[in-house]
Amino acid sequence: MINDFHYLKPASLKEALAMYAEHDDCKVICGGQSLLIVMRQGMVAPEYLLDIKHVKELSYIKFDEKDGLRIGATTTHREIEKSDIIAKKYPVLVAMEEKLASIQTRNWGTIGGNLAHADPAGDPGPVLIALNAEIKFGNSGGEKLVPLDEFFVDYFETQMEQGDLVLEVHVPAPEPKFGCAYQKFNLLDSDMGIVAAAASVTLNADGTCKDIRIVLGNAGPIPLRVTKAEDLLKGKKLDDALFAEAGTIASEECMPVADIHASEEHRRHVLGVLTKRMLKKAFEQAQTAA
Amino acid sequence: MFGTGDKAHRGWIESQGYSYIELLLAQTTEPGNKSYEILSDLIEKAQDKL
Amino acid sequence: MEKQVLRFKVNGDEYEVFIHPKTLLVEVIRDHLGLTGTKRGCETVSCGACTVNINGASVKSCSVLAVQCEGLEVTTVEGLEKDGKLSPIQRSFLDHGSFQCGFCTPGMLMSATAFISEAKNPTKDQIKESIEGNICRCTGYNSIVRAIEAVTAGKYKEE
Amino acid sequence: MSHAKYNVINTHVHNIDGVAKVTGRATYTFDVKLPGMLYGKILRSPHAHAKIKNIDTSAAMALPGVKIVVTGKDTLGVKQGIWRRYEELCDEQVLPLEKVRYIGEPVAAVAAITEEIAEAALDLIEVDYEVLPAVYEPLEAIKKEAPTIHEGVERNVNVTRHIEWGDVDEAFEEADYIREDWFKCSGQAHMCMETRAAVSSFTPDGKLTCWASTQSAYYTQGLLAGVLGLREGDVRVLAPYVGGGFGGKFELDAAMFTSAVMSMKLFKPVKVCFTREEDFIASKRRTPMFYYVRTGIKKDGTFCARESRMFSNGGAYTGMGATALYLSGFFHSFPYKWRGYRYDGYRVYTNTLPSTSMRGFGAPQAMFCSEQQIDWICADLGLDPFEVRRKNGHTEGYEVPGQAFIQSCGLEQCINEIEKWVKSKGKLPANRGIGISSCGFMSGGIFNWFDSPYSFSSAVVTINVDGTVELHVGCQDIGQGSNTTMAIIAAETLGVKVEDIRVHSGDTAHCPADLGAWGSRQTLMAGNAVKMACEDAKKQLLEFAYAEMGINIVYDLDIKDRWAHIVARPERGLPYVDLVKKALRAKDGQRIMGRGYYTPHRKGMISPAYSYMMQAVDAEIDPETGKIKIHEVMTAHDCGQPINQLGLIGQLEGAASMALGYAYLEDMPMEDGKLMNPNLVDYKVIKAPEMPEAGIIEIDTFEPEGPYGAKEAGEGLTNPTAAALGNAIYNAMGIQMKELPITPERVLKALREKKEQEAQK
Repeated sequence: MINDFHYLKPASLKEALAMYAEHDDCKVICGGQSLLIVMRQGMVAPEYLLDIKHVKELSYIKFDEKDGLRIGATTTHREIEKSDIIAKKYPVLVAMEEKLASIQTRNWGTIGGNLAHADPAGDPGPVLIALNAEIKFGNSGGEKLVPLDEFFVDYFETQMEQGDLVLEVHVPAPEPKFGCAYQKFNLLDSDMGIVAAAASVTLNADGTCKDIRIVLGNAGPIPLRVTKAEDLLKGKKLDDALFAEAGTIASEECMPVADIHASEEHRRHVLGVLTKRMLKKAFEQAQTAA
Repeated sequence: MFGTGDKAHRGWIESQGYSYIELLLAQTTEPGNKSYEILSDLIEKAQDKL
Repeated sequence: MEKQVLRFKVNGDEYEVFIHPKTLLVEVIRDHLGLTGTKRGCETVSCGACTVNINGASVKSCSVLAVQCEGLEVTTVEGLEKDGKLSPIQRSFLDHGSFQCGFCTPGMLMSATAFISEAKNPTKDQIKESIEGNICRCTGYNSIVRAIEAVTAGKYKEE
Repeated sequence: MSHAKYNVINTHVHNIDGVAKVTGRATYTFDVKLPGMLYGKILRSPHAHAKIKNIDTSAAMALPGVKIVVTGKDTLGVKQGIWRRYEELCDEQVLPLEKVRYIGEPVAAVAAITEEIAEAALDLIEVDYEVLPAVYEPLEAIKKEAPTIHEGVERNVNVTRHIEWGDVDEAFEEADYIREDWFKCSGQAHMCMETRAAVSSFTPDGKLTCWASTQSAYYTQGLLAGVLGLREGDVRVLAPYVGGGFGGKFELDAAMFTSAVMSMKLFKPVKVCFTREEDFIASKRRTPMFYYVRTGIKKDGTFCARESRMFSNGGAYTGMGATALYLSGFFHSFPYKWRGYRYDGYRVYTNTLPSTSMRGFGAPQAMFCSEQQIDWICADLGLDPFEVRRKNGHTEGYEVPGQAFIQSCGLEQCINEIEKWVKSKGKLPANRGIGISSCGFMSGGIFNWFDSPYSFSSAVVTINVDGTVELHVGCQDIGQGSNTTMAIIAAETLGVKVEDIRVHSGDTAHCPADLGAWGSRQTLMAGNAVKMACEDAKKQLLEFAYAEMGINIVYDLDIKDRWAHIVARPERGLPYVDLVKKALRAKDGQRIMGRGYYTPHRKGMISPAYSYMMQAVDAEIDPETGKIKIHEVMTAHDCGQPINQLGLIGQLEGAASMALGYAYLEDMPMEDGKLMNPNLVDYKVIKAPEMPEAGIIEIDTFEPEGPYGAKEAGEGLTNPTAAALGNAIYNAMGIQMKELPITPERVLKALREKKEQEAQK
């Protein structure tokens, strides 16, 4: 049973931030797809619940060739999945959303809520980090803009402090010769990943690796960048042998935890395989990209 | 047929100096059919007595 | 803690209920409005038996605070039929035997209804994904997929 | 063989409960709400094995809104079980007095004005436990030093089964090749969409009405009466619509018992519904089994002998597990002819949730072991798996020595059809394989351990003046569509249309007793009862028709499509409705009523009839991650004459999804007796994207014992799948999967071991 709470329903962002600043023992609900489960289990029992589901200012998808993509925090997963411009410019985001839980959850759940929840097994984190995204959050006092890979600090913990709301996700405009791929390993199509891997590759004109990002899902307390594996590939002419080697390094570098669904050993192994495969996929995209 | 339903049978086997449960477990843990051979011998002997 | 008034539409009718903010939408639908067609099958937003449509989009009503539906339009399985006429997907379910125990059926129908309303000649895989949030323990889903396929292929018209 | 052309049977008939189910009108026990109804919740044991020293309920009672708190002390303390014939197998007090034997076992129950208050009250009940050493695995529990779970039960051996025919040892002597394997089969949750639920209402006139989510209203009635000290007739059980059963809902459960006990003390209706978590940890499961299988075979592929030992993890209580123990051993011999066969099955008590029957009733485990080993033997000897199965398979007229007599058998055609299908697939890409498995299943059990004095099935049919028909049956529709099947049989027999028939079931006050929905019994047993009842009523009508039409008595009369006529001269007759009206007058206004029943006699030890099938599973393995993708399932199936077309397809596809889940997804891992995945996030049930196409090839046979030649369909189809998947993986990767479920991790482990072995060679 859910514990009692005071329900706060701000009409605007300004009011939301003000209300949040006023109340200490306060949690924010938007889609609530994750929050309500833990509240029902009694793991979270705030005195106040701040409902920003209907704060329209935070629900938008904007794209600009120079500035890139800006997604408001209360934008639903489904809106991202169905966005033509995102499908055109960042197909990996759509592919990721299509496999995120079920349609019902995507219809009500929001991107801001997902990131703020900071579940290391969440799908958007790794992909957005691979896309070099930044996240904007703030309180009545002001705003902060940080790279998404610095946003997550531990299991279900982010840089945000009491009073902070996620405001926006910013994804830079895709560079030329860029590719990005994501895949999760799970038993059921609609499950969170037992483990997951996202990789992005940017190539120089001469075909060497300009930039690379490898981000693993559910491989540690946060969406995990495996920099040793990245460093191996930077500046090199990429090939299958390198991808395999990077996979091996990633499987050593990651820090997954065993549970009933898979041992640590199996997780490491599969993370290596996924890393190799996603690198290859991203690389092939980059090669064919304009 | 062995079965916990068969109390009289069980008591009788014990009275013949065998452990019912040991016979049972021997039947599943050792290949072959020893327990049942022992049992059939017992029954034959008992019938001879009649 | 203090109760509050929730005004929203269910199956076209205006309702006003007085509830604790922690009340889930499924509880309002079943316990306050007595619309028991909508079922509950888990505590983890996994099974989809409680699926309803909010402004036409399928949502699991156990994952939504009722107060979040202020001013919105909710449709439940009871809202699919009009004046005794079954909706296309309901008729298709009958023809294809797309249910057995029937406990998941209301949720399935709501997911299917939302999907059909926006799907343009979908593939079989898209149809399967449209109900992946709904668990059915009886049918093995294929008969449900066939039923949705038939409707999206235009074999059933509104009566 | 082709038989009479039917008007209704095996035609496209809508499920007669369909409209209620697709419009949300169908009211399940879960939906029942009575005036003044209270809500009950159950306190469950956190310990796997502990003495209950004291329970203090005072604080809970003091909570405003709480109406009652009950513990074992407030009950008659009756030890109950569904094997009523055997006192020592009635070993379960639903609210135990002395000790708890598994985590999740009920220890107390609360009824309050709201569910929330009842739940809050649970936290206020103080139970003083003395924790006892516990044991969780059967092979541990039989050791001398293992703790005793039930007093007086040595080595925790609950039930044993010995099945034997032929001279097994001599038959092994004749074998050219003998293979031995050990297998481990996991448990599986029934996971009915409707969790266990009951609403009990006891009134001052001493009568109890109980709405229950049950597979057998009659069993529930009998068991409730027994534990409450009431006459069966004073207990009315209603099972309106039931949200699935699969073998888990015909024993007495805590929802039924606690709601009844509290209602009897309060004289108010009490509703108890399990949460999904409760349903997982405390509503029984498919029996986990360890199988040792030793098989002897000749070079030419002739089966000589099989000797099998099986230990099953019985959990804390007997329940239906004793039956699963026997059936597993029996179907482990299926569907083949063995010169010598020996099975020793041991059901061992452990401190885990009780195991019981589940769709397939012990056979899926038995087939997983048997059908895989047969393929491995074929590979060892270079034999053709289809040929070997054909050579040794059951045939019409075969007698399983001392056990069963096979009257109809389409096994050979099943094998031929699947062989064709598999060959048509041609060569498969790498890491992909097709595996086969054949099996058979029963059409209802003959055993009567419940000790019912009533016939196994019965039906009463009443014909109204307008020709509409009231059909009262005791068989229970839990979603499998038995109401529709019975309506079809009635319509066919009476010569009317399905829409003329109203089926009444799931109410012990109005429906004749019937053992209910388990062991695939209803189509054959209840079907025969319905056919007999309708023939009885029809005879009464036709008797009058003879007089009315004044025809030569050598003519046969019949009714088809609401037209009573001379069989030889169909145009000569009268409308069925007119016939009914006239017959009523002639009978001084007495309703026309027919009665029918079925009880098997001289049909062997197990069942009156057996279905046969062969299934092929087409699967692909990701050699790097071990992930399994099922491409297709194809089944050739002999269920005699199909009756309910839509229902049959639904049963086949449903069985495939449940059996595939058992094969590679569903598991009930425990740590110190605690279930690690008691929710639908961690317990993996197949969803739409994972479900492959599951085709069916109907093999046409006629079962003399069944109504219109029908026999089992639906339950048996869960038997072959796990083995077929195992064989598919063996054919694709050359690895032998001896443990269920077949997880990616186990696949990779087997692949590694294979590499190592090859490296050694």
